[in-house]
Amino acid sequence: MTEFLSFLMNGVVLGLIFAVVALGFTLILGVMQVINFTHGILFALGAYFAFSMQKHVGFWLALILAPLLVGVVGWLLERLVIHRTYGGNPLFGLLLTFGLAMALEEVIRMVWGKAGYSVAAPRFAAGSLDLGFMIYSKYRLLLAALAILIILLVWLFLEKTPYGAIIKAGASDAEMVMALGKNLPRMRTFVFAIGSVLAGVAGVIAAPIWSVRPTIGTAILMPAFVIVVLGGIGSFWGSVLAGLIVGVSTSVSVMFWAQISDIIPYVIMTAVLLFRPRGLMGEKSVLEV
Amino acid sequence: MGRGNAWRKRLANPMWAVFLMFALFPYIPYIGRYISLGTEVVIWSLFALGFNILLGYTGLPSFGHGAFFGIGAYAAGIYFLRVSKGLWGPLFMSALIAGIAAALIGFLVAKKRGIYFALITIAVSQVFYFIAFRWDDLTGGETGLSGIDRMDLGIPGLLRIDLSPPLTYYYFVLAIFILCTLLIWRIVHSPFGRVLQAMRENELRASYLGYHTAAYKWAAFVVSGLFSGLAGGLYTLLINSAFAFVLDWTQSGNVVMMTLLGGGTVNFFGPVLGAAIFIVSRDLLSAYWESWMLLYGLIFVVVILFIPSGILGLIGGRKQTVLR
Amino acid sequence: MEKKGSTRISRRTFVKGAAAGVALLGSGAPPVIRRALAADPIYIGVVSPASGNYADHGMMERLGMQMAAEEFKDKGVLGRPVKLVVEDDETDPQVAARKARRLVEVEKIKYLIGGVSSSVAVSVGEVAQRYGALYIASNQNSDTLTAQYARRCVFMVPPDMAMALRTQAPYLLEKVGKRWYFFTHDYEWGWSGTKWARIILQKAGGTDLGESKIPLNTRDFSAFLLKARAAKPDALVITVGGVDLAALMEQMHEFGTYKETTLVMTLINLEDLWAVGPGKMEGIYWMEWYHEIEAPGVKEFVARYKKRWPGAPIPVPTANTLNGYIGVRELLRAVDRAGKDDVTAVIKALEGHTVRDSLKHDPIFIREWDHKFVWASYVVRSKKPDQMKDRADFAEVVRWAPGKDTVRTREENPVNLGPYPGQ
Amino acid sequence: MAILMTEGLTKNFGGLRAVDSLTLGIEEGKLTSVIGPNGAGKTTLFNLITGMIRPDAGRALFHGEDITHLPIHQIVRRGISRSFQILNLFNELTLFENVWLGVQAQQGHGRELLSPADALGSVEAETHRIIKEFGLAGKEEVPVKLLSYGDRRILEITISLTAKPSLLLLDEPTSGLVSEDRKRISEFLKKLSTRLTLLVVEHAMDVVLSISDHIVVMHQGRLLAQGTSEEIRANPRVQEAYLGGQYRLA
Amino acid sequence: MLVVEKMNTFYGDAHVLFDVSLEIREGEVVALLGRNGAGKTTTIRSIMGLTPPRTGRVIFKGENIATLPPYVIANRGVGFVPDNRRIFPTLTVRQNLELARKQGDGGKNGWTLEGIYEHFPALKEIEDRKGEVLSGGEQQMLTIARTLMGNPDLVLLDEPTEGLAPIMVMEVMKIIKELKEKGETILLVEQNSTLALGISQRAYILENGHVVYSGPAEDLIRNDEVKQKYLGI
Repeated sequence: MTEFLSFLMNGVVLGLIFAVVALGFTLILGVMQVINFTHGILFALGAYFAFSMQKHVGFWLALILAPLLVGVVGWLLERLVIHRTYGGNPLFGLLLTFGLAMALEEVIRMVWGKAGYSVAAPRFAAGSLDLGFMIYSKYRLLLAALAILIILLVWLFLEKTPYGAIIKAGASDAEMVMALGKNLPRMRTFVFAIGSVLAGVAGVIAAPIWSVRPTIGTAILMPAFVIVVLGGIGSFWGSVLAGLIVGVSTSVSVMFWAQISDIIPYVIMTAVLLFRPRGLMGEKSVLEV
Repeated sequence: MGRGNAWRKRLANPMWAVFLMFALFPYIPYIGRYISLGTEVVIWSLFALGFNILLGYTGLPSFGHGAFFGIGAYAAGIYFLRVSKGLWGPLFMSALIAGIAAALIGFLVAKKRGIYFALITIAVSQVFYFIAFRWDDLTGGETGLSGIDRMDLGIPGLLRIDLSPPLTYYYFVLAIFILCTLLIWRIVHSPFGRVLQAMRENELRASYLGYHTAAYKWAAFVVSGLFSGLAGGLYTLLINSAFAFVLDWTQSGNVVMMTLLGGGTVNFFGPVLGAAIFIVSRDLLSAYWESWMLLYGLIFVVVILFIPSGILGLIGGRKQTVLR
Repeated sequence: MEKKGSTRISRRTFVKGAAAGVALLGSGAPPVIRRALAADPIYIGVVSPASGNYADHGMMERLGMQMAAEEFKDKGVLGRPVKLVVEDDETDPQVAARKARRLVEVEKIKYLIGGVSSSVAVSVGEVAQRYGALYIASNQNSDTLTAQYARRCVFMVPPDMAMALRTQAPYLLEKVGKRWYFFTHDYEWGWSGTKWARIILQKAGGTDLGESKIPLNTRDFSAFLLKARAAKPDALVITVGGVDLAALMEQMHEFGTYKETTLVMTLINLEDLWAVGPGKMEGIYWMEWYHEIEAPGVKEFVARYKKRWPGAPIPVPTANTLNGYIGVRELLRAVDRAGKDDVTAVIKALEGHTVRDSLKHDPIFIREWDHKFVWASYVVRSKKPDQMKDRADFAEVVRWAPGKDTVRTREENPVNLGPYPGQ
Repeated sequence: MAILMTEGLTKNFGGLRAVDSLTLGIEEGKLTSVIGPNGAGKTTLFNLITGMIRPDAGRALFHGEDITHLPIHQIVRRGISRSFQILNLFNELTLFENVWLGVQAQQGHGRELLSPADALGSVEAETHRIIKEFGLAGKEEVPVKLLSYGDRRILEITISLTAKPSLLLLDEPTSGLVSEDRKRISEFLKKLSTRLTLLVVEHAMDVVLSISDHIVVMHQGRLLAQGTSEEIRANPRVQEAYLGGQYRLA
Repeated sequence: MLVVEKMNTFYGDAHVLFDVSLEIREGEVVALLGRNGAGKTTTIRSIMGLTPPRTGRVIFKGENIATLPPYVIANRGVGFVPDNRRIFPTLTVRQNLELARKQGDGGKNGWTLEGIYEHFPALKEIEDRKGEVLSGGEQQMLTIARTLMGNPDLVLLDEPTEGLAPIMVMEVMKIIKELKEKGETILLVEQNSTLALGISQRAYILENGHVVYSGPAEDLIRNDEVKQKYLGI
């Protein structure tokens, strides 16, 4: 039982990281209808920026600065190329970002080298903590707390601020938002930057446990993608829920049959799609033609 | 005859030029020496042509077609190593098993369209990727399968051709490519093929004409899967091995890119041109620059932004319809 | 703790220099000799990862290869200069096969070397065999390359997993304990590590507490770590490599696993330790070679390396460097011995040959029936950060075993290499 | 005898009840028009009958057979065809190809994978015949997107007739047409109604009143009234409720 | 206030509007009539910049706005009430309204949230309800109120009575009349020409993308021939 609890706990922590990545992904997908293959690279950039910064500025400052820097990268990508695919066939966005992701991964290799690095967890969060019923890594608990905090902040932003209202409105009827005098291109750039920041922040907090490599971006992309489809495109809590489902199912299946643990998310996703094409909590499926 | 030639005009037929160019390839100075690269171009051309039945003719953006290529590759390898050493057996199985897989997956996706179709095909192809990696007893896992020989081509007692030299295998592949190209040409210009194009233009209207669109999409998926699988089988015989890496989603992206790059949405032979440019440029780039992936990715971006209808579309084809 | 700021700046210039060096060897020789070397060069095709999971390992092996090639700069081989032609295999067997075919088919290169991952080695070996070229697998450790995938045209430089465990396991039984739990990377190489460990454990009457098979590309090991901890083993025997290892070590440190049990790596490369950094993992490792061993010529080799590659990402040669160096050197020496540039003759010159200057404690014997390089390997214990004299000083050697005592015998591994090329 | 019956057909979109327990019988051989303001549920009714959407309640019977849950192509094969209010054509294909596809579907050649499509003589002949019949000859090779709006309107009807339906549903066949074209279409519909049953949604009252055998008035998803032109014209309920006292029927 | 000169608009390759010219003066209510598919909605979308005209000029307050993006046009003072309401379903009534508020006050009537609630008391009662659960009439009221929140100088009203129950039709017409009395400038697109002509000063009739009639509303009310020909009544 204790064993199961620890697997569950791990799944939850894993799922929370996934959820943060997926939230950014689904925000971009929901508002711009672009399947953003660069999202994994933005995650990796977050991790690399944090790795480079932490030595100089420490954990907390890097936690703030690195995602912002990723946001700037996202902003540039959107302004320079990605915005050109809006409104056209979604396949364009998909293929364009596919190519961008390839190029950017190479840029990471050129800048930081091919090898991986480990990223130190902050000293105060090193080691483990006795929770009574189990012993658990302090950093992971910190990570879970941070992830929950981020998710709540995003939620508050979307639900309680005027900007959030504009973004939500833009996701359901972009043209109308524009006709009411809102600068849609700027809003889209902003949303892309926010999505990038979320990818970046997930990269920062995940770096100490996964270490950084040029390929981590590709590795996180597919789970994010599965989560977004599973949870329902554009659905906030759908992404969080699906993130947890993917995290927990991956983790718990290790206990029973480790070999299938990385297939499980895909199986769940395929099954859900067969019976509920819009995903678990999708309200409107922007992907259905 | 007369009226239908609108269909024909649209595809002014460079077929014989293409065949001739491939036939003469080994005699082109310098690059002609690189027979197995040529073989690879022919194989990927076949794969892309098969894929284009879906993308170009039916308007279905499968983003997981690498799965069928990979399944075909493994089917040939496994059949050769486990069941029977032969030439035609493995090739037949590669098409058959990939066709069966396509029939099953086609069932899941036949009612879907657009990006949604792409999403599901990506997901399903990932499942095959993991199976290939995990089911070591069958697929050799990460190490893959090797030791798959090219058996002699021939009729016992009459004729024997040793296919192990690269040049003879090149012409063997080319012969199959020509046969399949004629077949695919035939299919896309058949009544069936026209229904596919009708669905690409307007699926709703096609069903209101009385076409069972889901069944047609399924059939297109299966036909496309058959050719992709056969290409995979030929590939296994080329490299004498089969690896799980062929099932990776980036491979699926590559075939989409080849098809678009050449202009598969506007011309029957777009995929062939795309495959040739794609493979040769990749080979050259990676030989001369360690960070070739950077350039490669940027080429994607440039193609999508500036020549979305592909090179043949640029030269002058019908305005592409699949992607906008 | 991480001090990489300075090395990273110089790294790019370094890479450029290395690439230029690889492209044209022999050009720096004095004019007289250069005239003597005017004949067609002897080309060696290097198929080695510059991208993908093992890119860092590939980089290190290429440095060694080039050092070996440079030894022949002045005198050449058979009076001909030596050139390395480098291709990136992307750690992908399919790409590797394509590159190898290109080298053999277009460039007409007869000798291939490289291969950090076992799948790449298998696929390049396949190409070499088909085209009658000679392939030296420089850095893959799987047992199968000299068993089911053994080919007449393929040689294997590094010790395999059987040798690893037969060197390491007795030490563990003696010094650590008999209750073991296994982490197995779920593919060929991982299985063979655990397989050999189990055989030895059983023979010694120890307790097998179970195994976690870890899928490739696992990012999160916490579940496995928790499962292992619950078994309370004396030793956690780990056969995990590549991308995943750094993450695993990181997480073992995070979960404090090393405090509760002795961590055992059945194979670790200095590149992996370097990536994780000091103090992250305490345990007992098997290493093919270590730059601090007291074998003849090692000090000189390390010094040469430092001089030749002052800006290298890792300041000392690793086992990958050594294997790359030995591979190219022995290949060229064999060509010289054969007296002609002919694959069959070179294969014959390698078969049954003994190499004295192996830079290990025993000479290398190249077995004629399975093409294995038989030489020593080492068991090391990690050093605590405060005991390290520099950042590369991760471990102290606690035991070594000669290759001939640990390698599989012909009875254990009966293979048939088939005919020589062209016969 | 009613060729088509709907029984309590109901469809909700979110909070909106688009079609509200509609029970209706369409007489065989007659031309029935459905009128009503925008949003009255006319197009939804068409979509329900032809299988494009599924009702939340009720059913539709065609020749006594329940067709409510049949897929579109099955319904078409049973003899119901339709045109769309918003043109629904194969825009990149030529006029000839558009009609050809319909004829081929009707003749059932679509499953032939390996025969050349150009060699289907009977399809080709029939296609030419139909194109001529509808006065579109000479424009065969023009891509549909380049045809004039009027021609496309006519093609929209033409192509829905290739299925040789016994019941044809026309959704605003004169929408967007100029007077001459509208006359052409009304005459054509009149002629057509001698061959098959027609169900027409139409806004142009002049057309409706001149061609209809029977008129159905819908409002807010419900059946408000039905009857002949005269009856509808005289119906005070229609005048009062649907027209709100402010509309005026000519 | 608004002058449209020889506007030509295309959907892809299809030419939809042909040399359309209109004029609306300050404080005027102008009706734009015509059959389904005549190009009325496209005209409004072209003025708004949602389907920008390929040629021609749209002069608003003396400046050509034909090439500007819609949000700039909106911020210059053009308000758009779409034909199918297009309430944001995931936002509450209040959020729908607040979203439309613009920086600065602009507009002579100075609509505020309080002013809107005073004018549309029904909306106040349902201010916390999400857009998706509103009835058709409530949605129509909200969409007009939402546009007013932007304090436009010119309101483009596209088929405000479409699909509404008769009682709601009357309600909406009452609102439009009140707006007219407050001096708002309105371009009203309506199917129901009787209703539209009842409150307009002038009217235009579109037929197949061409302006085929323009003149004072009273004239058109009496001109049965024109109405018969172009409006089918």
